[in-house]
Formats: sequence, structure tokens, C-alpha cells
Amino acid sequence: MSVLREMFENLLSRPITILYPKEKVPIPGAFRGRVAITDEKCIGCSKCSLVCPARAITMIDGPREVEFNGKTLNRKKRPQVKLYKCIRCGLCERHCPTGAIFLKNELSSSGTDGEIVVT
Amino acid sequence: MTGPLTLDMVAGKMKEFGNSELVRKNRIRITTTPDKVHDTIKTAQAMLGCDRLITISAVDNTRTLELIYHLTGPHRMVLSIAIELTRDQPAIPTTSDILPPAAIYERQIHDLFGITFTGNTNLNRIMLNEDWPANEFPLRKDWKPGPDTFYGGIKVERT
Amino acid sequence: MPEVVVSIGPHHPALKEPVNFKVVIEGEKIVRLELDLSYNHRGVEKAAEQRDFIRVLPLLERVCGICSHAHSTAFAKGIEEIMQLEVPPRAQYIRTIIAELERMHSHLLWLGVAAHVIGFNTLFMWTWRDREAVQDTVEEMSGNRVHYGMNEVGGVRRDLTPAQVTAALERLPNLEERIKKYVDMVNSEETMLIRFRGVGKLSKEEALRYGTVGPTARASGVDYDTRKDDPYLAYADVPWNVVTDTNGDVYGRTRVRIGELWESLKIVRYCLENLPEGPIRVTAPRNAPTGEILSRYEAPRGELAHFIRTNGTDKVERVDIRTPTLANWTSVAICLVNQNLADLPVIVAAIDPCLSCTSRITLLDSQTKKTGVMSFDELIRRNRSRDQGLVRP
Amino acid sequence: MAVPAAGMSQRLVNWARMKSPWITIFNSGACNACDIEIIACLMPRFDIERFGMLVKGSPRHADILIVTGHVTLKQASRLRRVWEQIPEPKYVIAMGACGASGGVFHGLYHMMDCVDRVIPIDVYVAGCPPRPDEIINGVVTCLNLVHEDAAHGGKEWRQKKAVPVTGTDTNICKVVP
Amino acid sequence: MTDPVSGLIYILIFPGFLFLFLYALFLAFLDRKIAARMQQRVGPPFFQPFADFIKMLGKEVIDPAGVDRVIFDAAPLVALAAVMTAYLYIPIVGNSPLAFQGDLVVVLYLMSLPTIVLFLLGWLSRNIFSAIGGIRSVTQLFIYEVPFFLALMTPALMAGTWSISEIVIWQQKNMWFVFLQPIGFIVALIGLQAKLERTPFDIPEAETEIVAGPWTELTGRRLAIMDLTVDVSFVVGSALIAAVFLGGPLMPWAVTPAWLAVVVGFFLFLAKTLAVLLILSSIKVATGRIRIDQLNDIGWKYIASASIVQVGIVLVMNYLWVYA
Repeated sequence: MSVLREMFENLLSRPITILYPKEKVPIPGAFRGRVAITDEKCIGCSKCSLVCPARAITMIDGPREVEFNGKTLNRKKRPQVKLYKCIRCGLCERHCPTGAIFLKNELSSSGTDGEIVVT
Repeated sequence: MTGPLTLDMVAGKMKEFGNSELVRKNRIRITTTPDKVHDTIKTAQAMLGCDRLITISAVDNTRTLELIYHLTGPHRMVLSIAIELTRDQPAIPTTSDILPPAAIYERQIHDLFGITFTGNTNLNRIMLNEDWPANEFPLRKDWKPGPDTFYGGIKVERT
Repeated sequence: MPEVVVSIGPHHPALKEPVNFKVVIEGEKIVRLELDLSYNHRGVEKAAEQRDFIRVLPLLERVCGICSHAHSTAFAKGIEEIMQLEVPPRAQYIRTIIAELERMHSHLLWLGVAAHVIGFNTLFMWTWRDREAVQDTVEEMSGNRVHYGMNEVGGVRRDLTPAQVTAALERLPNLEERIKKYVDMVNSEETMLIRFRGVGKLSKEEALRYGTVGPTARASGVDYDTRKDDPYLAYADVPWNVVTDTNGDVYGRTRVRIGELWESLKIVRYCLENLPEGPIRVTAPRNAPTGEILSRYEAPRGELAHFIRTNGTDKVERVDIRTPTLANWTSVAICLVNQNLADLPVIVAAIDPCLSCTSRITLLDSQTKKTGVMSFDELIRRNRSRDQGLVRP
Repeated sequence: MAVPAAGMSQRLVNWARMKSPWITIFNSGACNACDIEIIACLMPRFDIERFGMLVKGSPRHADILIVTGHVTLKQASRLRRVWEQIPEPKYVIAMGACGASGGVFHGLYHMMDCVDRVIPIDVYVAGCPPRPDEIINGVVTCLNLVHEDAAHGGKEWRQKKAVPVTGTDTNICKVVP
Repeated sequence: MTDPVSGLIYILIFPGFLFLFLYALFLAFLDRKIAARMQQRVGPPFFQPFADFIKMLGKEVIDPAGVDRVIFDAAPLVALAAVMTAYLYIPIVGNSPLAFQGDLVVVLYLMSLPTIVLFLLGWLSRNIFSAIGGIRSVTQLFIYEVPFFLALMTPALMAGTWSISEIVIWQQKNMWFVFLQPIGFIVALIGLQAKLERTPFDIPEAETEIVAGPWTELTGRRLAIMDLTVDVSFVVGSALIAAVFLGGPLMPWAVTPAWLAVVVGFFLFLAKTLAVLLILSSIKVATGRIRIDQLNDIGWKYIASASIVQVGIVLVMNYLWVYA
């Protein structure tokens, strides 16, 4: 009758539920959440878009001068991620030479527009 | 038959069916021909104690279609029995009468590769949609989804 | 009594995944059944031939959400063996830890689902509550609750920090206590006993003959366990036992799974305490040499086999995934005959079906007599006269 | 927003719709991960029953259809049929990357790639799979939509892609009173 | 019942239909809340059943093709009317003004009507799951109805009356029947659980087997009314058990001002129904569903024979004690 005993213990104790919108669920630091791009660091190498398994990253025009290894590069493209297409696998982060694209430990959003992009 | 299996034992038993080689630790590969497959598996079951079929793998190597039967048993070795089939009208006798689980794998291969297993009465559509065209086998290398093909009543566009 | 065909699925509350059973019943007794598993076919094997080794791992991980680490490890292991890479021991240990945590979460999940299909929602809630501890550990280590993304060819992507190891070790005693409670509950709870005992019986001979794998086979006394038979990762170093049972029914499968929870806990603890130092990956070459391998892996549901053939490029020529569920399907149809309709969800759940891995059809009885088929789908089709056409883009 | 004069009973019904969203899960060929995360929402840790949500087996009882995953060719007609069985007003949530665009399975031969090609989607939830709290966010976004639809007297007011309800989770999780 | 106005108030407002409606929804909430807390969850807010009810009323009603729409609309109303009528005969505050000799039988009869209606709905839905559910609910009715009737008959045998109000008065004079007939009380609780189709007897609507059984095709207001019927049956059933076994609203001693007696009686009624609810909720949480053939075995072998043993004991007690 361990079920009965535990049932009544639970009835008298506090529930363990996290009242989500009021109190936040702890998110570990390693959590792979929403994708983010630091535009200053990006050298436009297209590695992330090549490696993305979901083909969520497209390269759009973004001419800019960037520093890389002490040299000044003239990049032409920058990445654009379709937020709802991203599978948060972290391959772009793993293969980015400068750490410009990375996954924040934040929750992604939800919305009515399926075409939202992160640039 | 519980002790470990050595290459010599397998080669001795399988002499008439084809040559055996030790590909890596615990894996013995036997190459044989389609008409001998039934007897090879029977011998492996009876003489070498292989009571379990792990899987039947089908490979399209662009010249021929290959079937590889992976068997194991209490000796924990894996016997791979490999055969090659021609690409046009591939057919092979079924093994589902001696290995009941083979029926599922055969149906799956029949659906995706178009290999006919003679004697298996139940080779119905298995993985694909009901209205998938009858002569298209998606896992063959030369198969490409046509740009204007309709599957499932829906035009499938490819990017 | 006339035979009635009940078509269950693909949308059905007992089935969290699309599958269709056409069950022929007489009264409440099952006469025979036809399984239709093709609703989930995606063509992963074809896609795997078209993607390189970097991009194929996330794809294979998503073959199944529950045993995602199993698929990616089986593939990475096979490719490493073809490339003859020496994976560092620390990577092997980390892979083992994740694999065993995955087994624990899968078995706890299964216990909950088994309780749910017999309507015992309380146990369902409790097991899933305790599963959260495992999920938290995995999330801290890998960064995601379900698709871990830990593997890459040549090692693992993330290292374990000492803080993560201590946090994981701290969670284990609590889990241990809970597992003890579940052993107690399963052996003493009356409704579970009457629904599980003697249901879906499979003798040892049948289990061998129909090629069952994993806990289903071990519940019938067949001690096949790939981790012992063909040791991979760190299993050769870790002391652990194969759990078997002689009952052969759903009760036996429950006991095997709870026993494996216990063993997994032991393995995780050993690996965390004896985590070797060193690098976590070696750099893999871009192309793999020509070769082939049958990579076997003991997934939570049973033996998973990836047959990999490479052809010297950075893509595989063929990867053939044989999932444990597919190997177990034949035995389900054997167990189900002459059982009660009410037992169908229990027996099907007892092999822990993972249909997204499997996605295949099997039609068991070839001499199907013509009966009055009243399928749910057809009824619905008759019921609603609205537009049935699909939306064209 | 222009609120048409709603009667007392209509306001009561609108309030009830906000407070009692019953969901049904349709697995259109997904990899299970989204499904187990939805079920994890029901569990003591997150317990969505405190929002009045229940998971119903019969689509006839449901208000919100959660589609997990890309749609395989075989499931497409079934998905459409299940969607038709849900009585009005009904809402559709597409879970994860697969629901929005096929995700990692984008472009495979036995797939539709997107739920949007079969049934209209109201809310997208990002992630592969979304965490349970993200799923709750998604349902709350959907409830906000229910509220706005009720204020406008139907779904017709919102053209496709007219109202982006996005941002960080902090401003999404604001439940409309 | 001489004054028509007070009679109308009794039937319509308090303790009649309005109170019954609110109390039924409250008990439904409490049931869900207790279950949630036992599972260490927070559970729904207090207005949840009310919100569900209102929402379902506002949903679209879908007629499955080939279904007789009139019967499909009318059947839930019949079920609701039956249990609401049954409620009027049960003493809530003092004795029921409508009481007559034999109202126990009428109440029991009216309480089995929802099951018949469910069977009818399942059969008419033209859906295989509904049909199986309907057949199961009738099978279950045959199993639990006999012990339930016998268990509720034994107090009547001992009190020598077929009126619930008079059984309550008899208990006020002597002793609560729960102490005199514990076996009958337990059988009645199990029978009530089965009648309300709650776990472990939720075989007709087993979600994981047959979707929602007879409920599968119900939508909109039909679903709302059937849901309300189940909630009301809960109140009626627990009130019936409270009246027959737990002494109803009357106290063993006299309370002098009449209004105070009414108030205390009302609170006693609340306390007793809540006690019954707690027991039934605990059973629901602590068990899984059993199979219909297992229910058949258990029902006829153990529960039915227990109730027959109870009847035998009562006959002996009557001979030795009551009529001695």
C-alpha cells in the first residue's frame, strides 16, 4: 500500500509544480536556445549555412568591414536564420570560426508569423 | 554450440557455398550466390547455431543490388551472408519459412528496392503511401523525385 | 458471433505515434490483427545518403526522439570504426553516461505509459515527475532535453565540467530511492498485477524464434544484450549485469525494465566517478575510406543495428537502420491472438514501440477472410460531408 | 481595438474559451520528441491543468489541435480529417521546426514539408523540440489570439502575417485578463 | 408542500436545481483538485468545471451523418432530467417534502437512466468506438447494479420502510447504518464508483482503448449536458449514500430552534458528501482500470456475494434485534 501512503503524503505536502509564468523554470547555462548573431564578428564565410542540417540559414547581402586575425576583411554576405526552421542543433556554433553565430540560453518565441528571421 | 566461433569452423562448414573471411573482430562475412542463400542459412542454423536474424540489409551499389543477411547466435559472432543480384528483375527465394522475422525485412526491401522474394506471399505495400507509383523504388540510386510528380494527390515541389 | 474489424489509429489516444491496427474481434476477443505502420515513413535513409557526416548526425538523431543518442552513437561508432579512429576514453565515458541516462529516461517514460494505458494515471504522473530529474541532468550536460547533439564523428562535442558531474551525482541517491519505490509498487499494486500478469505471454522458444530483442526478449529469459555480447563505448570497463526474467509476460517486461533502471544507475555512477582525463575528440578526416560495418548498439528498446557502407566520399553509400521495434513486431502479433481487446494497448506498449524509428508495415495474416470492415476513418468520412480536398499552396 | 458590443452571454463564452482550452495532439509523423515534451507539460513539474488545459483523445471535444511534426504524405489526409472533426472555434499550433517548415527533414521524398500546406496554422512554436515552458508560451500565445478573435468577432480580421506576436518569452507570457 | 411558492423555491433554487448545479460543479472541481494534489500537482482553479461547461455550450454542434438528430439532442436532456428528479427525493435539509413510500426505488431507477442514455448515444453514434463503449457500459450496468441495489436495500429492510426520509429518521432514533452494515456501505461505495464510471471502472470510456467510448461523437451542448449529468449523478449518489448510511441531515439529538436544525443539517449534508467524495477520489487515484471480464469475475464472485451476505446478516439481525 505504498501508493496510498504516498498519495496522502502528497495531499498534505506542497505540490512541486513550478508556476511557470510567475516563476521561471531554471534554464541551465549550457542550454541551446534561441539562435543569435553578433554582426560585428561575422566575416561572411557561409560555413554556418553550409553546415545547417535544416537549411535554416541563408546568406543575405550585408556588406561590412570586419576584423579577422588582425586583418581587415571586406565581407559581402551575412547570415539570416529562419527562427521557426532552426532545430537548435548547435552545428553553426560549432563550426563558426569567430563565434559570431551562437545559441543563447534563452527560450525561443512563439507567434503567428512563421517567417520570422533572426539576423 | 555455445563456444566461440572461429573462422576455420565457419570456412569449413561453408566451403561449398562460398568463401568466408574475417572482416573484423566478431564479424565473419560469407559471399555466396542467390540460389544458395536458403541452404547457407539452413547450414548456419543447423551447424553453427545461428538462431537469430539481426537484419537483412539491401544496398544499391549502382551496378548491382546487394543483400546482406546478418545472423547471430549464442556464440555472439555475427555472420554476414552477402549476395549480389542483377538490377533488372531482381528475385531471390524467400527465407521467411526458416526465419520468421525475415518476412518484415523482406517486405520492406521489396517496397524500397523492388527486390522480389519468391515464396513470400505477403509482399504488399509496406512503407510508402497507398498511391505511390508501382515501379518507383526510392532507395535505388537512380531514383530521383520528378519535378512534376504527384504523390498522394499532392504536387511535391523540390528545392 | 460475427467478426467486427476495429480500426485503431492513426490518431488514437493510446498511441502517441501514428500507427494503424486493424483488429478483428469477436466480442472482446482478438481473432487476428493487421498492423499498418507506414504513417511515419519519411525517407531518412535516402536523405542520409545525400548529406555529409557532419549534417547526417542531427538527421539521424531525429529518427526518434526518445532514443536519439542511440541512433547517432551507432552511426558515429560505425563511421569511426571504418575510419579506424581511436576515440579518446573520456569521450567514450561521456557517451556512455548519456546513453545510460537516456535508457533511464526511456524506461521511466515507458513505465508511465504502461501505467497510463491501464488507466493508472497516478503512477504515470509520478514516473514522469521523477524522469524530470534525469532530463535535468541531461539538459545540463548536453543543452537539450531530448535531442542531445553530443556526438560527432571522432568524439563528443561538449565536455563535462566538474560542477556538472557533482550535480549529476547529487541527483542519483534520490532517483535510487524512487526506483526502490517502483519495485515495491509494481510488486504490490493489485490493479497493475491483474492487468500485467499472464498478459502477452511469450515463451523462451518463441522469443528466440521470432527474433525479439531487448527487454522483450530478456523478460522471456533470453540473455542477449549487445552491451555484453559485443562491448562498445565503455561497457567493457564497467561492472554491471544483464537483467533477465522468466515470466515472459508484461509483468516480466516491467520487472526487466525496472531492473535495468537499477543497472543504468550503477553504470552512470561508476562512469561519473571514474571519468578519465584527456581530450574529448579527435579530428576526423573529411572522407571515409571504402568499407562496410554492422554497428550494433543496445538502445533502450533493444538491439539497434546500423548497417553502414561507405564509398570513399564524405557521404555514406547506404545506411540501413534496423530498429528494435521492427524486430519485436512479429512477436506482438503472436502475443495478441486470443487476448482481450482491452489488453491490446498494454501488449503493444509492453514492447515500448517506437514507431517513428520503425515506420513500416506488416500484414500478419495472409488468408484474410472478407469481413464487414467498419473503419473509424471511413465512418468519419461518411459522417462529414465537408470539403475533403487538401489545401493547395 | 474596436470591440463590437458583445452581449453578456457572449462575453461569458469568451471568458470560458480563454479558461478552458482542451487540446488534442496529432502526431503527423514526428520523431516523438515533441509528443513526449507535450506530455511532460501535463506532469507535476509543469501541470498545464492549472490553466484548465486537458488532453482529449477525441478531436470532437478539443479546441486546440497541436500538430507535432512535418506531415508525411500518408498522414496529410488524416490530418485534414481530424482538423475537420474539431468543432468551431478551433485553433492549430504547429510544434517545433518540423511543424513550421519540415525542419531537418526538409525536402525528403515522402513528406509535405509543412503543416501549412494541409491546414491553416494559427501559432508557431520554435524549437526542436520546444521545452515544456515554450509549449506553454505557445498555448498562451494561442489564447491571446482567441481573445483577440473574440473581440473582433471571428478569425477574418487577421490577414496572414499581419500580427507578429513575437519577442522574448517575458512579453509573450502575459496572459490577457 | 402546501405553499406553492416555497415549493417552487425548494425545487428550483434551494436546495433544488440551482444549488445542485453549483454544488455539482464544485464537487467536480474538488474531485479534480484532490486527484491533482495527490499526484503532487497544483490542479485546476475553482471555476474550471464552470468554464468547461460554458465553453462547451458555446461550441459548434456537429451532427454525425445518419444520426437521428432529435434523439441525439434529447437523450442527454433525459439523462439530466432523470438525475435531477432523483435529487428531489433525497433529504438535504430536513426531510424531502416530496418523500413518499417507495422513493428509494424510484431514485435508484432514475439513477440508472444515464447509463441507458449513454448506451443509446453510443449505439446511435454509428462509430465503432462508441458502439463498443455503449455495449461495455450496459455490460457494466448488469454487473454492478445488482450489488448496488442489494446494498441500498438492506437499510430499507432493517428500517422497515422504502422511503429514504424514513430511513434517515430511523437512523436518528437508533444508529447510523454504516456501523450496522459496514459490508453494505463498502459495496454501495464500490457500486457508486462503478455507476459514475470512474477509475477503476471507467471501462466504457477507457481513453486508451476506445477513445472516449460513447462520448466520442458528442460535441457542444450535448457534451456539456452529459458532463453535467455525470457531475450531478455524483452529488445525487453521494447524497444518497450519506442519507442511507450516514444518517443524512438529521442529528441523533434534537436541536431546538428549527432554523438552526436546518442550518446544521445542511452542513452535515455537505460534510458527509465531501467525505464520500474523498473516499471515491482516493479510489480513483490509487487504482488503474480493470478489464471488463475481470470486472465480471470480481463483481459477481465477490461484490455480489458480499451484498447477499449482508442481506442475510440483516435478516438475522432483524429477527434477533429489531423485531424482537
